[in-house]
Amino acid sequence: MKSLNQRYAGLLVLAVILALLPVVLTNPFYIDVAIRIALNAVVVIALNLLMGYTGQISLGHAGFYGMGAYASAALTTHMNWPPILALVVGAAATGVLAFVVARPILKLKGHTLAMATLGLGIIISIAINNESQWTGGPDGIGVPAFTLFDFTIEGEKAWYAVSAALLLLMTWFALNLIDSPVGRALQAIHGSEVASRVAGVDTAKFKARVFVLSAVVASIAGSISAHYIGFITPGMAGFFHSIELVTMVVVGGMASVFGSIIGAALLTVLPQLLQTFEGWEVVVFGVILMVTMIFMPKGLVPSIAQRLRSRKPKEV
Amino acid sequence: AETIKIGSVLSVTGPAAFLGDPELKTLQLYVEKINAAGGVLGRKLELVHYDDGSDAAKANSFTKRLIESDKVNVLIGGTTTGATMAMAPLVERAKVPFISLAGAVVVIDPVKKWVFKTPHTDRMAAEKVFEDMKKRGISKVGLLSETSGFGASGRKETQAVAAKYGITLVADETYGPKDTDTTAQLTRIKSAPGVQAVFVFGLGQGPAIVTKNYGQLGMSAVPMYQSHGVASDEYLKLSGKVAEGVRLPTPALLIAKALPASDAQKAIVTSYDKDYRDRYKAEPSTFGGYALDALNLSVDAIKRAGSTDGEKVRAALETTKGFVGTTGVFNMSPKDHMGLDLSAFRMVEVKNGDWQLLK
Amino acid sequence: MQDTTTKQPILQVSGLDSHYGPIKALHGIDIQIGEGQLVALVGANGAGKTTLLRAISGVQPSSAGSIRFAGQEIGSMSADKRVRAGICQVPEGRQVFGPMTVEDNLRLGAYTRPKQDFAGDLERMYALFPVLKEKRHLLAGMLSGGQQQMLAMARALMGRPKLLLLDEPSMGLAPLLIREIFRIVEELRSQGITIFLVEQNAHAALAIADVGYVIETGSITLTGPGPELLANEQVQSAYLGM
Amino acid sequence: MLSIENLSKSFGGVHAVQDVSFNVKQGSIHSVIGPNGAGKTTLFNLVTGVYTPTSGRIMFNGENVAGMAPDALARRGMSRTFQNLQVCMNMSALDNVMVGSHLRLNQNLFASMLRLPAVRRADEACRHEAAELMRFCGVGKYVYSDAGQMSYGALKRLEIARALAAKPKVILLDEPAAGLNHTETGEIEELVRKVAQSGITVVLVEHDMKLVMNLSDHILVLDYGKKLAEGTAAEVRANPDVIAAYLGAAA
Amino acid sequence: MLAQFLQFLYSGMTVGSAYALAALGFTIIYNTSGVINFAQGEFIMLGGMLAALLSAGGVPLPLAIIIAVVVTGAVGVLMEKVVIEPARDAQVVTLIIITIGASLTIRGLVQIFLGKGTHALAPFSGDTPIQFLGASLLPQSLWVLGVTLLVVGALAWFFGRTMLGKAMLATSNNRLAAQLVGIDTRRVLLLSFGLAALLGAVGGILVAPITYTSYDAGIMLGLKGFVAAVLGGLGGGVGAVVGGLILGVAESMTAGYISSSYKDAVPFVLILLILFFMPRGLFGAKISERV
Ligand SMILES: Nc1ncnc2c1ncn2[C@@H]1O[C@H](COP(=O)(O)OP(=O)(O)OP(=O)(O)O)[C@@H](O)[C@H]1O
Ligand SMILES: Nc1ncnc2c1ncn2[C@@H]1O[C@H](COP(=O)(O)OP(=O)(O)OP(=O)(O)O)[C@@H](O)[C@H]1O
Ligand SMILES: [Mg+2]
Ligand SMILES: [Mg+2]
Repeated sequence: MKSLNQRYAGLLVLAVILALLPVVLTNPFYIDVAIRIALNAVVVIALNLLMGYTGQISLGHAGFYGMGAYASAALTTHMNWPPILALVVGAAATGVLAFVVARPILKLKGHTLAMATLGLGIIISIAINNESQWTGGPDGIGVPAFTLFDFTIEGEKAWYAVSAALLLLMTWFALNLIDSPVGRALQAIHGSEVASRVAGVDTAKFKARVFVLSAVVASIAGSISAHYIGFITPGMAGFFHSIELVTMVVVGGMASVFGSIIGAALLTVLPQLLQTFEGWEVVVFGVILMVTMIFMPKGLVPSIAQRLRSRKPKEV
Repeated sequence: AETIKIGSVLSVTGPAAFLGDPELKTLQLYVEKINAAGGVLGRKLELVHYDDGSDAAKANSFTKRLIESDKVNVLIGGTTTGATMAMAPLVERAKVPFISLAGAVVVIDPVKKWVFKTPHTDRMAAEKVFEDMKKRGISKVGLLSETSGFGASGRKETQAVAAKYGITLVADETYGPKDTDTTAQLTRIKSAPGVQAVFVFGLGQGPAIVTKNYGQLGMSAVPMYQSHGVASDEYLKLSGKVAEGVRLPTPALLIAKALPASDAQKAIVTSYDKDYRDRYKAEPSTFGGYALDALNLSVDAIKRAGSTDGEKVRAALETTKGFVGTTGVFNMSPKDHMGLDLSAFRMVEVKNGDWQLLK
Repeated sequence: MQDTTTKQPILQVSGLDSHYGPIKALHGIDIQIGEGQLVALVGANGAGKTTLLRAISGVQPSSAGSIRFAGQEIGSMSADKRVRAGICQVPEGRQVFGPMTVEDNLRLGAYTRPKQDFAGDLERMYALFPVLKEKRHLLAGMLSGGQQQMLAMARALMGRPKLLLLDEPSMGLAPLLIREIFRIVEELRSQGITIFLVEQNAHAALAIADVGYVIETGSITLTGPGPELLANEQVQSAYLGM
Repeated sequence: MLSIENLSKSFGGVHAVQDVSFNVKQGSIHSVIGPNGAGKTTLFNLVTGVYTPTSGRIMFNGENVAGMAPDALARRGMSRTFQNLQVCMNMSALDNVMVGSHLRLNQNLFASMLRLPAVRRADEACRHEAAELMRFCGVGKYVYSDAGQMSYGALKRLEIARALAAKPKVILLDEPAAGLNHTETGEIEELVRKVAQSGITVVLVEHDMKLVMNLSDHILVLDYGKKLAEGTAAEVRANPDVIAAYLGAAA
Repeated sequence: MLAQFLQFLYSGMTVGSAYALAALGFTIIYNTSGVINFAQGEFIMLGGMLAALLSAGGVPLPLAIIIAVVVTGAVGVLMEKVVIEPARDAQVVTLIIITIGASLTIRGLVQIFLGKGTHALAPFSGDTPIQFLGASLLPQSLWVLGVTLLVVGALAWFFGRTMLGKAMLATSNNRLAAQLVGIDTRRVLLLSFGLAALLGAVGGILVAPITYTSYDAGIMLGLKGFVAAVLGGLGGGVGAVVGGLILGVAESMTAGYISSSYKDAVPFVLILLILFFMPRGLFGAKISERV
């Protein structure tokens, strides 16, 4: 039984770390990395709700992320919409798409599901690549700054505040969700679909809901990242980005909210750190990935938690 | 004395690696050479390099790092147009002189204050090809472009300038950069009414596959043109006999030996060719040439500015005149941050398995 | 512990510990099984019966102690080698190969056996469990619970074990078949096969067992000849519902 | 309250259930017995909506529910356990039981994400109830365990607790005593009796004849998917067909 | 018109066979471990690269092919031994991420030691196009098609008829039970990775003369192979081949009749539709577990 305090303790620690980071990180570049981590973590947490908790793999989530990013870019650039409206419309469109495909797609299981979501993501990214009058095609498109009622989010500090707040909010939502009746229903779907149906869980509905939720979150994070980075290319909607997101989930730990944050942090920082291995980055990255998974098969956070617990063995 | 920091973000891995790799090698080689010869303004050059893995988002993040953390004086890079465009807003804000190695016109049109580039634009390539077609009396062309950034931008520019040369595009097909077969597209082009030539706009192995399929379909009656994206000996090696008769625009480097001694670029391209071969035991590529020009242009500008002050270097860059590079002769101006004209391109034809300069 | 074996022990487990992560499920188990004996193990839910059988088969790591089989230490031997050495198990929860046919399941049971024995052994199994013959082309996963249990039993027998480990072989079987299973077990013993039987039907198990062991929370607490245990008051109240 | 009319199910050529009809009275314990492969589990799967019948009707409180989805049936008050365990091994034991109460709790995604006070209070109450139910089913010592740490017998009981957590009108138990020794079976017998006394209708599949005979108000015997006999414990026990096909002479 | 259609068909079948060969490797490893091996594409690349470089270095083609196949097979075995085996108790997703790590490592090492260039391998029997019913195809395409069929036949026999084949299937279905019947599950896994790598290499070598090869050639073939394998149901050889051919032909027909820009997207739409009606893929195993 996870006690209330335990749950909020984690959240508090996260809040303190997020509050302290800008004090410690004086170099704006480090803040930049922190912002990217936070925005990635938001998506990864949402994906983990779908994958880790509900047991439905998605190899196409970057597609949703890209939809949000491109909605923001295209609608603000070509239609002069205010960014917040573009963001909402992007999220809504993503939500509708996710909702429409959710039922047929989530009837699939395991590898067919992986493939179908992969296909969906690829279709989205090809559309983005081809419709260059809207999206700028393969070369990408610039995204204006994020303004809200004459107020522009500008500079690392402001962006950090926004992304840290988003991350905290998402973490709080996710922690609440997994420890609620809905969260249990989702996990039960993972554990045994028949059992959960017999217990009254409308599995199709709940799978669809969490799929839509995670897609919408990805879209929103995509929009915000697009405004932050200022320039987007179809790669962010592509297959490799999807794989990257899944890797973050698994490395951090399936069914672990804090794992998602750690996973996002690790895989965002690692490429930066590895730049010193001139030419060997890819190899070193691959090796680290393998070694981590071999020694911490459940992902970083769950494996470490387990190890800490096992220090005090209890007898049956 | 403090070093002069040259920052670079290149696609050394990933799909654009065949461009980024020679670019980085060239920068490394020449930074070394320049330092061995005493550096610039009595200071050593220091190359700070990051590999974006052909991912524009990473290019953006590394640029931030170069500017904020490494505090570089000049930036070279953006192997691809996407990467360049992702980097451009940052350098504009941070006010760092930036020379891009990407092809598309959008990099310098409209002009951005701090952004320059060395490669010819894709628009120029299209124009050069059309010029040649016009000479041969070709007016109906089937276009086959790659869906990569290079190809897509090339397609757009080709469409834009075709009318100017009285050319109609009777077919407009595309293929993916990693496609292994393009016979379907070529079959469509072949059956397009009145088609007189095929123009392929792509990079790397794709155009070689197109050439092979072109041979397979027995299309040699329809002349084939390629873009400067295949201006490397690798293309000859991969496509073999069927490439006979293919024409394309290329920088001088590709035909270094065949250039007449009177050619202004003869000296620079032969010495680059030799240096690169000596060091890496490999063929230099025109892409590496873009990087060399970018490095030399910055060094030249720093020398003329007499300092590494960003604004001064930028101003010096913008006033570059008659600078001979491997790509052509650069004449920059506030309106033109590339400074090349069509004469920088040479038209070549594949003859007996080698490049032959067309008059 | 009294020595109830007259013959030389074929299986000797001593001081065996086993863990599930931090949880210790077996505490210094000592068990001896003589060649050709039928030994029963009874215990409550969660006592560690399954864990012990799995440890003997080598699919559950043991953290201390030794397992000797036919005079040889097998504690560090891989599971498949133990099968080759003659230890077969009917596992808890049946564990049939669901997407494969009944006949393929049986074929795999004979994986370690020479090919020429297969046809004969298969016929014997079909004679023992006629329903399996009827269903031999059906996927094993489609069988009813009891049919799967029979398949699990037959599959283990296809390996012609020297030592047969049975984890609740009567689970889910109809009364007639339970009797049949116990008949088969006795017959196997009469053929000289050593049997280690875990049964919740403690009454029936102890009644035919040469030796019985009682396990409680991971430790052996009682042992003795089967009928003797059957008469033990503690055993009666804890396991026989009397 | 539950009435099965001419129910059939076939898989390809196999007629797993054939033209079976029977009535289950409110509040009674109704057992289904029969040889292995007789179609008992298939019958349960039909009644609870896991399978769609080939033909026939299933009347539940006056409504034909044949072909309805399991969750729709759960909403109408039906609950069950499984012969092949269906426990969610990725969850704690307690959470497994709480999934049983799913329908009685707030199912709104947003309310859950915000953890509204009402949701929280109901959840806490449910948690206590679930722990209570685990104790009731004899797995109290696993209240703080993960499902993956439980032994087979314990998991069987956990399933009963989960089924009860739904507060069903009718509960279908598929071999609840499999894997339990006689003493433990006695406990289950007591438990099932208490459940029935609380007004829940029980349908029971079990091979332990002692348990079946002690508990059942009514027994249905299946053989080869067809109804072989029906009646009280005494009637069934005396039926020669049943003895021949299922019980054997000694029973 | 017919000639055009046939041309599209030939092209689709050639590409499709390449996908099918990639799919077969996926199928083998999936059939023994339930893992989708994302390094399968690298095996394909490795085979093609080694053969191309060796033969360019003067080694006679047949010898170059043998060396390439053997070395790649060894890499597969090594990969299983070093990274899959130590994690064998891990969940399937974890193993999949490990294969992603392995694929990055292999690709990275090839890039460092064999370079980033594109290489060609000489066609086995010349490159004079064969005219057939008015459309043309390269002799190498026949090699690809032929070997694909051969391999499918061999695999069907292996998994359907041999004990070892059945042992592999058993291992993926229930590792515990497989151990309990005496299957050396570790060796089975080792074998399956070796076999998949071997097959990957054969595929890579066969298609190299058509598609050229470079250190990153495995990415796309791996991806398409995965799609083909799942489309076919990940069951056996026939599924993989049909899946590969459908994907290849759909691509070339889309390019030929609809739009070459959407040639990669349209087949996915088609495949999604197929999956909605056949959720386990075309030749996927029937549901074999009941409650
Ligand atoms: N995978 C596991 N992880 C953690 N603990 C476990 C695991 N499996 C079993 N246990 C614990 O180990 C102990 C022994 O379990 P075991 O399955 O051996 O019992 P058993 O005697 O076979 O019980 P049953 O009669 O219910 O089958 C139990 O306390 C159980 O909770
Ligand atoms: N999908 C299927 N395809 C073919 N036959 C099936 C399928 N499902 C069940 N059967 C057959 O239907 C019959 C009834 O199975 P069921 O599981 O209902 O039996 P049961 O009465 O519960 O038996 P047990 O007491 O052994 O659990 C069995 O003979 C089984 O082999
Ligand atoms: Mg047990
Ligand atoms: Mg049953």
